[in-house]
Amino acid sequence: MENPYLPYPVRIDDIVVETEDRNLRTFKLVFLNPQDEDKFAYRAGQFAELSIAGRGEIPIGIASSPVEKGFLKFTINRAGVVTSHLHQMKSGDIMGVRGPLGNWYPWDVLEGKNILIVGGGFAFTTLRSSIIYMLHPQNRSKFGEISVVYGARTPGMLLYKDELIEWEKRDDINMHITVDATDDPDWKYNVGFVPPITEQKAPQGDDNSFAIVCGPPIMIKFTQPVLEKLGYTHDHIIMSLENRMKCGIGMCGRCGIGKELVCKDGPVFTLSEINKTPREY
Amino acid sequence: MEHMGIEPERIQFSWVSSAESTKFVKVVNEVTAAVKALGPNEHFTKANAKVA
Amino acid sequence: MKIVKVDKKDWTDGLAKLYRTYRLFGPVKEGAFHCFRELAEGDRPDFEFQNTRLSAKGIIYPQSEDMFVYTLDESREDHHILKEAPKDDTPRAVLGIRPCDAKAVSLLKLNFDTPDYKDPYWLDRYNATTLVGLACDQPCGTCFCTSTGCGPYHEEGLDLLMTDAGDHYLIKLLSAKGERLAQSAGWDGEIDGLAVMENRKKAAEAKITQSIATDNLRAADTLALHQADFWEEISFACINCGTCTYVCPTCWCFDIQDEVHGKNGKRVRNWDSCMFPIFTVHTTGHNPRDTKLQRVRQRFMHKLKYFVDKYETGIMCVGCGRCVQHCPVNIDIRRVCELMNSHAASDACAAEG
Amino acid sequence: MIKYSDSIREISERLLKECRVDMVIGFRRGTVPMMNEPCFAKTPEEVQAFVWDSNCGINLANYLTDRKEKIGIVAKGCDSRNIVTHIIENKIKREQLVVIGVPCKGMIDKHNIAARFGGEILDVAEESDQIIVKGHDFEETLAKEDVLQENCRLCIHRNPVIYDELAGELVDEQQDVDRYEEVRRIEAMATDDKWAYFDDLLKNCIRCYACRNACPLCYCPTCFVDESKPQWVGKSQDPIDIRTFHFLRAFHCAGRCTDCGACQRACPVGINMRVFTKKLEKDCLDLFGWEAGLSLESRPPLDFYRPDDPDDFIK
Repeated sequence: MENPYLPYPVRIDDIVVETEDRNLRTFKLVFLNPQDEDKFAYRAGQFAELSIAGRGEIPIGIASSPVEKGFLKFTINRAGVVTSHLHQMKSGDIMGVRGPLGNWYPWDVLEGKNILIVGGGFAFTTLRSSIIYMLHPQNRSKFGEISVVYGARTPGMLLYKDELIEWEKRDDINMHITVDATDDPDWKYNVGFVPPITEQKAPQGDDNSFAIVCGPPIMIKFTQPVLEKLGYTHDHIIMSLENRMKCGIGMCGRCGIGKELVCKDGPVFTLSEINKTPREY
Repeated sequence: MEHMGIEPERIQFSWVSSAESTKFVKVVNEVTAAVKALGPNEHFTKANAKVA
Repeated sequence: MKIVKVDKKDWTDGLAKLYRTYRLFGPVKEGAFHCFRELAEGDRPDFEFQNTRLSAKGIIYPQSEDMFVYTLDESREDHHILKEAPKDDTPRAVLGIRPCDAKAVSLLKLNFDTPDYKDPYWLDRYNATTLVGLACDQPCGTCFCTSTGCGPYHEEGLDLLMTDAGDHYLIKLLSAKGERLAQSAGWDGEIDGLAVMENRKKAAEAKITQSIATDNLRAADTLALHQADFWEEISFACINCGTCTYVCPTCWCFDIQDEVHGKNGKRVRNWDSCMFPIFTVHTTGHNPRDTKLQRVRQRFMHKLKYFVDKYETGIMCVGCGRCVQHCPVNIDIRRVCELMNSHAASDACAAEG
Repeated sequence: MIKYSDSIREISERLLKECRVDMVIGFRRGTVPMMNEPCFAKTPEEVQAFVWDSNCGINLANYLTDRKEKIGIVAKGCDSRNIVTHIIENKIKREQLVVIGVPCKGMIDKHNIAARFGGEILDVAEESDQIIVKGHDFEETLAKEDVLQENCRLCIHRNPVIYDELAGELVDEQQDVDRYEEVRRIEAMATDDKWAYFDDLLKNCIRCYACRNACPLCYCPTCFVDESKPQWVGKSQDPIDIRTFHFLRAFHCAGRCTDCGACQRACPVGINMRVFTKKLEKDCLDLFGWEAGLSLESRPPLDFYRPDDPDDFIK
């Protein structure tokens, strides 16, 4: 019997410090056994349990994209026991990855549609995965207009800066990068919180448009009325939830919101699905 | 700790000033000798769980 | 269904034969109450009990079990790589499990054996286990199994069901596993005991005086129940201990922990409880179920509503009454269920009216 | 007992009607024998549920922690001592409370009574000092003093130490009670026997933490067993982790425990963890002449240095 609790052994191939406070690092992981990569077939929006022997596991959204081969990427905020330890690890160290876990953004439904992505802070990881996926030459034609509103507290807190600049230059994606505040005189993008920038810049919603929203609770709270105003109905607003998890496969019981388990039935839900739950997240 | 079943010889409180180097050496020697005489206390060594 | 008769004078002999093939578990009286223990050769299970203090769930699903082992010694080639911990999946038999506990095992199976994922620890042990049920002729005053889709002679989840008929046992063989066990024990004296068992079943069922009504739960509106105003009153007394969840045969929640001793480590799984605040607390300190009202509500909503909606097989309670007996502050699931079920009914009336 | 119940209802009703409190905390009749359930009344009508008998062993001080309302609380001797401790430790303010004192002659021990009968107990009634126990095929009358909780049998503070109302006449305190016979018995054991004694005591522990959570002293937002940074104690069923939990918890109760018996009463597997706290209680009495919760004025011994504190353990 396959043991779904057994992580695939991986090696840390590279570590990139993403933000000026040095609390966010992106880890590039390579499978020790190359055949494990085939078993780890994932879609943008899924997560994995990162496993460190002696410390435990932590559920993290997959930041790399299915169209990127040969490695996995995870961007990790230093917070608890496992992530603090991860931040002290170095290239070449051995750890584990278990997954892919959970559902993904509903790509079959999203095909042919206009996509608005709204992200804040370090919740941009699976959104990065999604953007890379949609922009891939094989996939770009499957989607309509792609718009992105992404904000962080300061310019130095934005993730994936090189890629953001690259996407800014492209004409098949409308980027709206923003920061809460900055004293940088050379800052040429938006200044302001994500919800008002969304209201100003994002396209109107209709039957052919979906919004994918990921960010801190406060951002989600104020973005929801903006999206409603723009014409996005609740079944066209897609969110990715977080809850404390252990097993990641719907068995240990802690991540439940009503009868839905965030780890297995989610983490991706439409707002109309979430409305039916007691919202214990 | 003595009440829970740890040998009283393993526990010692001493008042040693930073100026009393001779007393410090004496206390350390006495305590280590007492503990060595008792041998290892294996109560706190975790046994591997029985195979369930 | 085949029924065999086993004279009590031959009982020890049968156990001795079983001992050759199976690890045997059975109720044993330790101090003030009965609990399930592994029986050494020659030990007899003690059937003079109403029910065991803890259910038999720990035999298939131990409170603590090692999942993986590893070394942190970097001079070893396989350092930091997790390997399966040793397991014992040799055949085992549980003698004298009550029908409620066996039904609970089949409810747990819904969680651990899913189309998407199989829990190998639970499932391997489940597959290795034969459940020899002991029908309940003296149910407790707190039992309400007949209204939870169970009962003192309920057969679901059991491989054999035995009843104490004075100088002999009547044993009904319910599955292939059960037949194999009977064969190993040499229990082959087939008789026509169906009528006797049916009569005893009716007599036992008549002794169950407590019941709960669950008929409105399925149709009830989840959010209306969730927002009902009785939760403050229900949860007031709760002290947030894990007694209800640990004595419950159908509670399955668990935690996974790493433990390191020197250079060797292991990943361990332990029972956990939705009554504990840290069960759901995020690393940020945010806790979606921060108050005891939220936690008490979660436990009862899970058992009596979420589970009902998710699996459509009834409630996640077999009516064994252990939580009723052992809750330190007397929170009574029968009362809670009544409040939920009648709230659901009034809610439906309000919607119609 | 009926008089007590009536009196508690009358006082509670008055307090609520006069708006002197927002809620009253007391007991209502339980759904199984020998159990009453802590409950609250926020309206004068709700006080009708209140009862008082020998099954009110749960310590209600536990329900006061960090509450903001004005509260009437029913308190027997030990509850009142824990209310004092709560006030001293700033978990509630004296001004918030109207203490409805209940002079107490002890609570009955459900574990003890259950162990006396082979069959299931279906009903337990109480008449003056008699306890009438009924089962399927038996009915027996026991003297209440024979089936008291052990802590009640050893109790020398039956009357509430602080109160604003009284639900009955003060009772005579027990005299010449040897409270530490069991502690002395353990103290006299050889080292290895002590270890074995506690191993045996704790062998059935399931770490449900009912003892901790029933205890009014255990109000820490995060208990040391739940800490992950650093993790002080393992979480599995390993006997060392179980023992560490029980001993460290007892240490945290040193000089604070009133021997109310809530821990022992709450335990679903019948462990008498009072043998830990009792030793510390005895030491506090021997070394510092201290008993917890008797006065709002004096500071607890582990909170306060006195030049004459004993120091002969320092070599």
